Amino acid sequence: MSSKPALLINELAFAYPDGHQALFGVNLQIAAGERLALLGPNGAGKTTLVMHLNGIHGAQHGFVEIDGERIDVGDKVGLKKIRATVGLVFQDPDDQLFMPTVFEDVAFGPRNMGLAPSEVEVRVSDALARVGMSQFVDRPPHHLSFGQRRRVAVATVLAMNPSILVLDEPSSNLDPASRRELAEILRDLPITLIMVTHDLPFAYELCERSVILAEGTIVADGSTSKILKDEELLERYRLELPKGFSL
Amino acid sequence: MSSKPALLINELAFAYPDGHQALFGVNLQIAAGERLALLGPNGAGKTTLVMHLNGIHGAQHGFVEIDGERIDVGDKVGLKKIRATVGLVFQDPDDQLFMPTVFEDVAFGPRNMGLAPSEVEVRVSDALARVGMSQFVDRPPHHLSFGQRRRVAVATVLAMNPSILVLDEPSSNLDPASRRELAEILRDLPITLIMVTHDLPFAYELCERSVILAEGTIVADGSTSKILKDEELLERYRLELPKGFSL
Amino acid sequence: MLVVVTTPITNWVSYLVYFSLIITVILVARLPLLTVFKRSLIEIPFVLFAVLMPFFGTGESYQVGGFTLYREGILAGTAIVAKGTLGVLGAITLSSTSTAREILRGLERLKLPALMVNIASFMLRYINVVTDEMERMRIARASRGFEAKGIRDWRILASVLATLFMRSYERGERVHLAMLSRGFTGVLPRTPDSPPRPRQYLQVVSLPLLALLIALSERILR
Amino acid sequence: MFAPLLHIPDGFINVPTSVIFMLLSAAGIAIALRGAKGELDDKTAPLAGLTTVFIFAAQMINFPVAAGTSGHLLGGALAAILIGPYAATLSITIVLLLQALLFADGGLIASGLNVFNLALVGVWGSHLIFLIIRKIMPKRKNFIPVAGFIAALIQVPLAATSFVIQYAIGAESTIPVSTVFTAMVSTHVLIGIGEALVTAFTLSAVLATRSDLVYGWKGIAPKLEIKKVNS
Repeated sequence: MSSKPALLINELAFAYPDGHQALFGVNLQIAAGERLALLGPNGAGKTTLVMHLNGIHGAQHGFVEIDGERIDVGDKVGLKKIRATVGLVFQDPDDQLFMPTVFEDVAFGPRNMGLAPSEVEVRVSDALARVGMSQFVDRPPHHLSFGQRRRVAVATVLAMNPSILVLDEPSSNLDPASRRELAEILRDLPITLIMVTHDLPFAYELCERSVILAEGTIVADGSTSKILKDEELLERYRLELPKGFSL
Repeated sequence: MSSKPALLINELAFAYPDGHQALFGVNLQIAAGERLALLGPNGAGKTTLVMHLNGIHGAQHGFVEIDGERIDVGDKVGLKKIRATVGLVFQDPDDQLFMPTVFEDVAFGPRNMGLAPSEVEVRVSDALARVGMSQFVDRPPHHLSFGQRRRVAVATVLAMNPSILVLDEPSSNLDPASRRELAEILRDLPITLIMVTHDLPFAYELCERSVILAEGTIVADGSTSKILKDEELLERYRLELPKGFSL
Repeated sequence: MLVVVTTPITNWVSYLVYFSLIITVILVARLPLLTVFKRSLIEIPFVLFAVLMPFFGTGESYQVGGFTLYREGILAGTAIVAKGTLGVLGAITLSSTSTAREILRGLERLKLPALMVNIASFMLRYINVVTDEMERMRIARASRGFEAKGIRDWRILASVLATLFMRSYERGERVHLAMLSRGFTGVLPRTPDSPPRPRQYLQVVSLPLLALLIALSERILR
Repeated sequence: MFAPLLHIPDGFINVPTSVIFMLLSAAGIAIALRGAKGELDDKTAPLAGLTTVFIFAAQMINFPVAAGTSGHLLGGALAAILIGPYAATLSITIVLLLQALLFADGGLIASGLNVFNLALVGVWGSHLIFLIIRKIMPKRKNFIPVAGFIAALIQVPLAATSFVIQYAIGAESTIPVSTVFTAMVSTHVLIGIGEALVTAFTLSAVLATRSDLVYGWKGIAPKLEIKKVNS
């Protein structure tokens, strides 16, 4: 298991039922424990790619392998395992939090895995402790601040003990302190991390490696600092560092 | 008119019907043409304050004056004038774009002002030109990208020819290029600007002056660069510059 | 539509003509036939109902393979299927050739109360926003291993409904505030729109007129 | 689907009956329009618009029953308790009209029949039942889901009965009314149980986080205050 890449994407292509093609042959390989930033302009296919990582979309061409196992959306048992292995955190925490209390929301995934109630409780308290939200366990998610909801959303996924965590725009809408706190939480997770983001300084802070996805293919792959220093490359793909930011 | 401040807030306090008090005596004065950043942690009362600026909330204690005229939520005619003078851009463009096409949305405000159809058309095309969205005039808002919707939201307010523009988190969720384009649009507006934001680099780019609102009062007021350099002050109010950012 | 419904089923020639009329329109408008067919499946429950009808009735009857079929029932059942199908085809044609907005405009002209039209246009504006939210929530559930299998799962689906309601309601409140801050006083400004030209009127009334003509001629010829 | 026969297509019920019910529905809608305006003020259009989207979207969620079969919510009782009978009438009417116009689900001439059964009988039936239960039961928060359960339970067969009455008056059909009545009401009692469960679960989930949004609960709060004043 250790020699195989945590994630292997090979020649992945995908078109939506309306004919719009979003991915045109994506190749990507990530080792266990890596932290990768997936950069790219709006409409580049980032979300479509992410939906392939836990079998929400099935590969139409090429394949995706998690820990050496190919994702097959027809295989229900295998899919369940994949979804426990690859955790997805959505951009809008409100899409992810729908139960009446924080506890029930974090317990939702472990319960679906068929764990015993005592084990579920351990999972919930561990996950909430990791994101520093233990004291809110009985609150309705609806009443939390945006930054707190984002952290609970991360906990709902951590409670499933994934080995790969995929986050869509984790820093969006956070105030600066919440943003730093989230960065600290994510940095401390002993886990493979894939982060879709527009926030280049956030990517720089957390990920050693970055790739740029544009028009449905990977157009750059390398160390984050090297990519962010290549002004011409950034400009070509509508990426740019905020004014006053220096590496 | 020119000697009076464009906006004067005096001892403003406000509690919600459920008893939760959000503002505890806010004092603020802004000259015509100034660009001000309203900073502060989540839950500091920023949105509540903004809702007072065009009479959506009425002052329970203290008062708000626009161009020397006190806002009185009971006076329907005066209120109409205030709402034409103070334009509010909401954080989520979907809350603001509620009509079936971009044209009708931008025309909504001018039509409520009772302008003639020909004048409405001029206002719409001017406003859309200012935000660079003229070619999308007949599109339904939900077919636009997020950054484009944000710009149309700004246009819906500009079409009312406000003399004060208030923006709630204008840079949130924008990719870096859209963020810069919006900054350029806002910088070129010959208008008094108040911007509620967490994005300190964005505030630094656009506003010469900043105030910090915390726990319902203004706790700091000064030049943006001075405030952003005061690390102790920033830290006290959960504000901080992103890593790698230098003034 | 009214003409169709009032035509007695025994005037079967008229029905043939009606069907050819509506099919001509569908072909002229180049609607994808498969889609039209799929969408017509919506009337299946009523077709089942109609199929049962021949077994009931009084009066003239036939014996077919051990069943008693009544003439009256056969006629009524056929009528339901024929009229229902015409209705469904007509509505599909309308919705496929006109945008939702045009239909709303039409309703406005037909003097549907302004408030109803406004509510409906808000609905059309936000339907995508809310169904997108719903779809993302579905994916979020699936990502955490949830699959709705039976009644046990209803409580969870109901939580989703509750969240959807709260999000929609709160958005409604925010939209209202956004309207207020742009000078809304309780009356939505009307979109001035050009009155339809006589030619358009002619096109609009041609189909019902033709249908009426057929119905009348059948009656007169009898 | 829970209640396919409650979306009547054209041609099923004769024209005079359809027209009569169209007029009845129009009268009901007129009353609801006035009521909603008085209750919600200038918030009516956006709030009722968004709750209409909610009802429409809610009907798209499939509730699995057993192997392969599933149903969806009608929502009359839920809407009546969440947003009040006036706004609920408008929302459900618009959902029905747009379903008929955009998806050919339910006929146009028959729309009066459908609106009468679901938006008037369904919503106001639920509301009346809800009011009665509110009188009888202790005024605690958790009575709302119970009341919602009973209202939804009765609402569905009630709408079915209304359908049978229309059928009796003006169906161009030979199946005896009594047979239709038995079949409709018995199946819709079952459907009503499903509707009732979903309604109760949904109400309790909304009450847990935003009880202030529940119309049926808000209606009670001022009553309690008046009591305080009297004592």
